[in-house]
Amino acid sequence: MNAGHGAAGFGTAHGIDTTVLGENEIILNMGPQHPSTHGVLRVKLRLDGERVVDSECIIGYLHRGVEKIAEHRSYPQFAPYVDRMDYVAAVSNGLGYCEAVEKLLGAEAPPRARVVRTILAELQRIASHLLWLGTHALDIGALTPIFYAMREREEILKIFEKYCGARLTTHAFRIGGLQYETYDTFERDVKRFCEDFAQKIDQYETLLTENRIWIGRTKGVGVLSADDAIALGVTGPVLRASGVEWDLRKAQPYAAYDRYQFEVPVRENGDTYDRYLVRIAEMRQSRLICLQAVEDIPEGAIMARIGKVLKPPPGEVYHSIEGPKGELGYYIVSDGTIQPYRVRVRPPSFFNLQAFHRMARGAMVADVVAIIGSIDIVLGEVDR
Amino acid sequence: MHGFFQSVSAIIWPVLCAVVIVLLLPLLAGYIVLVERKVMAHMQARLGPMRVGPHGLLQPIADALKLVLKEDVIPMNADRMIFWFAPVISVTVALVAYSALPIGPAFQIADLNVGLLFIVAVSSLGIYGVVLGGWSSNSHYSLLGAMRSAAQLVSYEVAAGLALVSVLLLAGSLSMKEIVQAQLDQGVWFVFYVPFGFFIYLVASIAETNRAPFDLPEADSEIVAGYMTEYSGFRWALYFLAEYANVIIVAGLATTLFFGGWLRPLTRYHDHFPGTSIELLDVVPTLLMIALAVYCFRLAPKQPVRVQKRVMAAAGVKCLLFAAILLAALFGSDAVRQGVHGAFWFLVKVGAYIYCFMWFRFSFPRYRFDQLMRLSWQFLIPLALVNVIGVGVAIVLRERLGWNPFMSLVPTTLATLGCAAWLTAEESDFSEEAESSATVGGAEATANRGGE
Amino acid sequence: MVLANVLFYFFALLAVGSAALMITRKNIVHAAVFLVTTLLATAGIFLQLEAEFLFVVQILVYAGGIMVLFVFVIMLVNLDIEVRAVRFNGQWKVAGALAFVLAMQVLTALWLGRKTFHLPAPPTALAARNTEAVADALFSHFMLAFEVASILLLVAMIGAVVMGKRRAE
Amino acid sequence: MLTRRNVIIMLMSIELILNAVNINLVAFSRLYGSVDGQVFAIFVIADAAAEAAVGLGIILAFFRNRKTIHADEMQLLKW
Repeated sequence: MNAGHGAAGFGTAHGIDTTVLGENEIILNMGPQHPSTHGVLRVKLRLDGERVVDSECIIGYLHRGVEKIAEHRSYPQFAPYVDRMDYVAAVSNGLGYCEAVEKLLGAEAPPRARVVRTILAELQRIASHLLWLGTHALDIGALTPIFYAMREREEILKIFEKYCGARLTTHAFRIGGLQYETYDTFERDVKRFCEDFAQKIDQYETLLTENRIWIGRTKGVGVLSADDAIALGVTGPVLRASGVEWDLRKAQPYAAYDRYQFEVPVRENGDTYDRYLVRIAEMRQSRLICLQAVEDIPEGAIMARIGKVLKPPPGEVYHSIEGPKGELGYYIVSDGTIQPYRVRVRPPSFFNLQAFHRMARGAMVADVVAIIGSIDIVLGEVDR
Repeated sequence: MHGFFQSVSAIIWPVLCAVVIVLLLPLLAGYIVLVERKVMAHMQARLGPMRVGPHGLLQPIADALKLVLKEDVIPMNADRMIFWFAPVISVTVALVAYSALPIGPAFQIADLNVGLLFIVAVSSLGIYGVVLGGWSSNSHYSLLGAMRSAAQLVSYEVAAGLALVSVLLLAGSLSMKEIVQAQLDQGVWFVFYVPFGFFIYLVASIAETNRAPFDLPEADSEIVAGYMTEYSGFRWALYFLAEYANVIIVAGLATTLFFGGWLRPLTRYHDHFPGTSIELLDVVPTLLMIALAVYCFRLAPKQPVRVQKRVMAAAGVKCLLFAAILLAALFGSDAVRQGVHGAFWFLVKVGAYIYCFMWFRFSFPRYRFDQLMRLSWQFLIPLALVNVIGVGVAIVLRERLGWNPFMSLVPTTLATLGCAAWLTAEESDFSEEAESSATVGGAEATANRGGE
Repeated sequence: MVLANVLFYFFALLAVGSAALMITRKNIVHAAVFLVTTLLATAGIFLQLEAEFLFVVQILVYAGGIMVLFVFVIMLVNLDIEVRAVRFNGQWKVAGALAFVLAMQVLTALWLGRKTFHLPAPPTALAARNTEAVADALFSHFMLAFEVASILLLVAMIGAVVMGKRRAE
Repeated sequence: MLTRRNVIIMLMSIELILNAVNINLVAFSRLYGSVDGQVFAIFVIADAAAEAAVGLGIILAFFRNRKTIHADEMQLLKW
């Protein structure tokens, strides 16, 4: 499947014409080693003074062939690899993959496992948004929020560590459920974190939301209309900030999301400021979900009975979840052996990144950084 | 030959001052960096440098050592001569500006009768270090940083200059010493007379020293390190030194002009210790230093490593030494007492001003270039103009109509406040299309400066 | 006075030397740097002539303002073209001849008039406060000229803005 | 100035000439003990500022349209 190549073509088809430069125009190459391209994104900018005339994202510097590797691993063996895609939200990656394979097998994780998965995935969403908040603010020049954000993220990572021993690439779930039972103080830890967290979000908002400079730097910057967003396949907070109410947790509930009350934050303007507000509101909602879920975790088994050797029947499946960055989809083709015939990942960052070209037109160099930050990309996921 | 020796002997004290400043400044800059890192760390819920010496007290020395030993890279196709020369310009210019800055009544290299203008003029030359460094590196990031810097410095110099004019009118002199003397005679720091002048100077001085939230020329998240991108090692250290030297300069300037320079707070309070000629309040510096020493001694045993204990104790002893000097100065002649205590108060005020700089830096996000230009040209400069005109009117009211100095300046402040409110309301109406091209800004700047 | 003389010759040599370098440099940025040096050396001479205010104005306006503008524009226009360009064109012979003639003329005039050329001894002490003196002259005797100059600057400012502004597409 | 064809260099040369004038003005002002010469020097500097601002504005506009700053190529008004 060459959807990846075709999609990248959206950028390259418009590729910058570097041969004919207008008056005062220069080509600026941002990255792949640049402090605020979030890893190894390379952006080629055609600048008129400080204004962006044209832009082109060049990706692939972190390509590790994750999808190809899948074809030579058994289903459980491949599970740790997906953690390395969106490495700041490994739990969500694992959730998507495990559920996709379960769908392929026709199995379903037991209720207890589904609730714990929901809690961990929502904590991961908060952690991912926190990291985004810190780095985004840092890109715009606010030095302090990142340390506050990291402080809270640390608490989440501690919960992960206590649960499965790993902090970043957790490999928390297994196909069919969970490998580990929750630890003794799991509920208490989660509850305490969630209760403290409300006030922590207020802290971030005090620093940023009403700040004149922050508003000046983000409002009206990198506007993406709802139509454009849909046409480009943008999902997640970026889509919702453009005024489209679309959240897979509501639209196609998975794990245990149908059991909980929560809202999907939506904003109208589709600019950087709205994307910021949407993510902040999402953190509050995630917190509420965690609080509800941790109140009553059903008793029972944590693994479904799926056998030792996984041999899904021949066929194909597409399963997607609402990752922190948008729709994270897995398309798996099985030929009936223990190894998948093909795994194709639909990473949210990759599709969201396509909107960059549209958002950056007419922006200034400083805005480019703000826009890249507001898309919240992880290159491990874009390049896979 | 006799005349020659006479002229030489006349310059010994200034030369001594100059040598001391040149020797101490790098150390001072290093420790300001350390303080900045510590302040930043504590504002951000972390500890900051802790490893090199107790509480990182030796960190600046380690940093300096590293920078000096580092490989000095000159990029290919760089203009080697200018690349080599640019940081030197920056540092030289920053150091030259110190020659007119009075650190207390005794420590001043030269009391020029145009001292204030001299400092402003010389610091405006610092731009060459930045622009030429950026240009000669032969890198887009550097060039962008240099251009931003040039436009920014030129624009904010106008605002800062106009803010200084308001003080100048009040003091009626350009000599730094006489400005302080005027504040002593009028019995009030000028910041209370022209708060808006101070506000404008505060903002403009942050911008002029390229500090956050106006640190666009070296905005690390956008253009890497701006004009310093291609610099490394010692040359980079020179830029760094120049930056901090400039921070101290603007802080010193603000202190002298708005905060009474070396004057002690409550200059009118003259109660003496019974039976002596020592003023009560003059003991405060000594007490402060002793308190600091006690704090150091209390921390010393808590240090984890023996070396750290010793260094901490040494810091305490140093504080005690300062306290002793301050105390001894009380019993010296008037000149000695004023010299030492003046220097103390001056440095304290400068430190407070620099602390404000740090505080802003860690609280605010960064401006964008067009917003930065708009702030200067459409807000600060009109405000400064209104302020200057108002001060002129106030002086007429005072001298011709015999108003009370404070009362005469109230209308000025109110008018400026009204103007600020109006401009802010106006600003939110500005459509996004308002294009303040850097080129236009630069051209306006020079034309304006000719008119000053 | 020895020190003063040493300083004067230092500044003078610096000014003349950098001026010569400025007009011979091929690289336009180097030329600008040498011009700045000349201006600063001139400022030093002003200081020795006890014109403190002018000394500062020279640095502030000339070196800190006008030349920055020059450097700025130099960086805006593309430089690569200039480096390759020839330094002098064919007219240098005409120019050289003209300069020579002019120099001869001046020298001859000086030589012929050497008898009548008596400079009065400069007053030993000028008004101590140079800035105030300049201001007095500027705002009393030369008030009209001052106003005209400010209008000139205003016009120049508007002109520069108009010229620098981009045509709206 | 006659021999250079780069307009920026030409402008810079004008500054040099003005500067030479300034030295004379100030020197003679010192000689005669009056500040008139200095006042004139200030006017000269104001003039130089105005000239530089407009001149460089023209150069920029010209460069924008013609991509050159050579005097030889500024011939639009030649018959």
